[in-house]
Amino acid sequence: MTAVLEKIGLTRPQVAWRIAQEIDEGSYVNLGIGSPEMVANYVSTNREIVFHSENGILGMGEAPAPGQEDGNLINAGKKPVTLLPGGSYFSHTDSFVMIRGGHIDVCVLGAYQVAKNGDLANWATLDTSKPPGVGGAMDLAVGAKRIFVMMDHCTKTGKPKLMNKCTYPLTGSRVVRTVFTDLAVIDVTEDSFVVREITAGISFEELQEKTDAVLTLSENWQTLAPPDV
Amino acid sequence: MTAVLEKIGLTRPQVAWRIAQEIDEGSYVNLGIGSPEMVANYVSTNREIVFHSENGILGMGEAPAPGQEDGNLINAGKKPVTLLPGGSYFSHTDSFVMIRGGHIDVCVLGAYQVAKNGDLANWATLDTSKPPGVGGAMDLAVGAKRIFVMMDHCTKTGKPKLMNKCTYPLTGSRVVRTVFTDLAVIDVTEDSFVVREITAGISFEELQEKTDAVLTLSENWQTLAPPDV
Amino acid sequence: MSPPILFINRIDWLVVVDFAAIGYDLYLIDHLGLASYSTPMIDKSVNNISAAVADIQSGSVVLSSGFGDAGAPVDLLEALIETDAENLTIVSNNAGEGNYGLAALIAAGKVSRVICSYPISAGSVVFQDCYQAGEITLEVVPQGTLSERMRAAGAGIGGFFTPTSAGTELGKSKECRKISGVEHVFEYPLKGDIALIRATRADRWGNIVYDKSARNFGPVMAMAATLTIVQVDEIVDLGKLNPELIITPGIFVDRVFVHNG
Amino acid sequence: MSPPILFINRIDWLVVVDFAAIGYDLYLIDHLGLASYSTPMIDKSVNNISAAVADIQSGSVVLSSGFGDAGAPVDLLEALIETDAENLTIVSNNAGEGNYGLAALIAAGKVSRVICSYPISAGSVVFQDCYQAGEITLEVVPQGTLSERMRAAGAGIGGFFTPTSAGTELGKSKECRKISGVEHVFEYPLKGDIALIRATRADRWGNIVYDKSARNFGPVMAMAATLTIVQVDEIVDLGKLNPELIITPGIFVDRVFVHNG
Repeated sequence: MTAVLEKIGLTRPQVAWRIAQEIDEGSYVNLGIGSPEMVANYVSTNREIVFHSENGILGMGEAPAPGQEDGNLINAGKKPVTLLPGGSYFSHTDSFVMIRGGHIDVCVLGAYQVAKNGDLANWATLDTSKPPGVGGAMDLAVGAKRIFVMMDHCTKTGKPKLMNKCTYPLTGSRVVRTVFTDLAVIDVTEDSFVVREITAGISFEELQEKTDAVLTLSENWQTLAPPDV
Repeated sequence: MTAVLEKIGLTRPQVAWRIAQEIDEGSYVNLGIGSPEMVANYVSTNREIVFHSENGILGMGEAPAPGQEDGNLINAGKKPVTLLPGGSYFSHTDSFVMIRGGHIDVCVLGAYQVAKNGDLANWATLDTSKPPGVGGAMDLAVGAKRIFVMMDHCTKTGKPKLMNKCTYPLTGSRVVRTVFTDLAVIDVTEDSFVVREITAGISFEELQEKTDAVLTLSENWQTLAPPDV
Repeated sequence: MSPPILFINRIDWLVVVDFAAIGYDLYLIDHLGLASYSTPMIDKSVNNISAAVADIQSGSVVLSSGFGDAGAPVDLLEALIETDAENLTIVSNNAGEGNYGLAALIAAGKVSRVICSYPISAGSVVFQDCYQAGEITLEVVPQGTLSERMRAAGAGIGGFFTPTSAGTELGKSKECRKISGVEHVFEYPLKGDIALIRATRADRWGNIVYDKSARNFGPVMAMAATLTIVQVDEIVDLGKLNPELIITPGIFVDRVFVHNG
Repeated sequence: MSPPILFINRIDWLVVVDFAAIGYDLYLIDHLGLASYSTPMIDKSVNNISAAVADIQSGSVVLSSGFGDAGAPVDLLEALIETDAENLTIVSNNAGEGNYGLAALIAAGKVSRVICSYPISAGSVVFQDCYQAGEITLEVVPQGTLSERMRAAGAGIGGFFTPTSAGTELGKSKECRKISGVEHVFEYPLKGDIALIRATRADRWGNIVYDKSARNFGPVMAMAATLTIVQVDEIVDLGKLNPELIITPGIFVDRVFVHNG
């Protein structure tokens, strides 16, 4: 453990690993494009999780071996994937029936900001010089049973992303269940952030300093020390 | 022809034959339960018509040979049918996408009454002693591109069924395109019945007597004398 | 080698982690005391039909597939007779025929309400008798609206406008709106607590394949209920169903029971 | 033997009937002077790609299938460049990549408006340049709402309430309604004049089969347009497609063009 404890803040693979531990056997899971895709790497092979891709796949497997790519079998990030036994294909319409209809157990999304009431901002910045694009983010935000956010605790310039109120355009209102950052695991309750786990080496006071909203520390809080994945 | 002319009023098979002549090659056609099903018998084998059944069949063929019935392959009247090459199966939801979405070219329905504005009454009588049942009639009424009604010109007790205004509960408002009875072929225009064909041996005056609404005779009206089918 | 770390990660789950020993896997011991490593796979098959329907509660809204006999979950409906569930609302296209399946459930006094499009088939004598006796209430819904309301429930749609039934008795108490010159009525989603479905084949993930026109209401009911139970002829190995042909993916299915299996 | 009877049964159809001679069949001679007995079958296949898209009008709303490259009707889109059609509205999930297909159509100045969910893929340089130059307007629609609005158009639904985009910039000018405690916005159908679709196989009735995740928007776009044109790899004999596996039945398809066929 000592190697892990010496490091301040988790790596992204470690955050992905931590999220993977939160996903129950048999769950139907949608992973957002980018870092959330890493979560699939840490779901063990003896726990069956069914991954959903918004472009019409259930039971999505890992990337194909080089040379085995099929342009008609891609994920939401348009990267080649494979299909596991038991997987299925369906239309976009049916895919969003699954999403909007509350059939996806867990969706892991990145975010610019999350507010203490669960508001999510992950589709648009305040930069209006380029065209907007939303993809399936708003549908996932309102539809999945549990929205997990995977993000750095602060921006690259050190500004907080866990907000009292989002300053970026919203993707959905009161939708986030839990936020997994490099520094903590934080549940969103009715109207506050409750810290459930703090990365080893970080104090609650340090965590609060890096957060815009007021944090509550859970009675049962734990130290989070993932393996060096 | 003399045998046909001596008879006053068409038989139901003759009305079905007449309707069949009105259906273009390549049409997608839904036939209501009962007498309208007879129309399929008079679509010639060298004209391809695709029959739709609301329980999820396109390309429905005729009844199977005795002993070849399949309880999973039935029509809307729950009678065994067959599937033609090119036919397909789909869910009820998709079947009513076809119906409500205007994809069915022609639907032939029976009726208690049709009004001069195209109102259709074919789902409920005024008898409240038994439970009501509507099936797919209201969906077909509003959805099909053209609604043909196949019915006797008058009730068994001689009362008119082509009405100034329906007295029976409506199935749909302003939906009927053409009415085919034993006595005439009558188009429904903006707000009047226009007689296009009159069965041989019937005068326009006789037809008017048997009709509640005022009839208009088309300039191009014809005598209708189907074969003795 | 790192020591095991013990922590509570959900209020009802006790999680024991020994990274070095298990290669970052978790042994999950749930609050029922069942170790999940004894069931390391998704398996939705249920061997016992009584177990398949045992937890259906009184007052449930039960979606029942089928168009006439085709696709009707006869055995599941009859298994319901032996449970304590009563005061059920049945949503189905028809109201049962003869004295089996849905008609038997009605005859057993389990059904207080029927929502359907066509309860007056020649053989629906049991329903009609109960209706006349005032023992069952009836909501008649146009067939396409019935299907679309269930789809809305399954698809997370809050409601929709349809031209079907506008200007008729069935539409008269509904919110109306003229859209593109056509009168529409507003319809709400119709969600089931339970869906009982008859299909042909399944796999242990709950992927479902139907046969011909027996598909009918199965797909939409599977997506519209909180708990979906499917009666099939056969369960095949995972991967044996063509992924292009799986009509109801397992995400919509909770339990699969093999009829006579 | 009865004499022929001549009558007009539709204003533009001249019908000659000789019952005895033809066994109650009709010889239909339409107003174009083409005898229908020379085409006694439904055949939606079109051999020439130019002919497939020749009658697309300026100002049309064109639904274009695909998610990225998978399922994109590249050849049909490029064939549109050679027509007189301009001022097109394109409805698609993305706004084209590289300099082929949709991007080529945009580069040719044919597109004045794009309705899509995600126009900012890394490769969508042509669109982004035209957007920055003010040559193209953009309506961004959430992906599921885009799909559902087209389904509503295809399904004869006048509009629906969805929770997607409620409380966001994209929902702010829309009619809102709280249903079961959840805020929803009202969405109208999105109908196409034309759908251009890429699929795998077809038959002459226009039945369509897709491949893997290239299915995506094909089925919904086929049902949502007045005229649906499908680009396939192969046309097979009628009856060769599994009737359980026909994803888009021919009722939604008007023309089928074999790519490189």
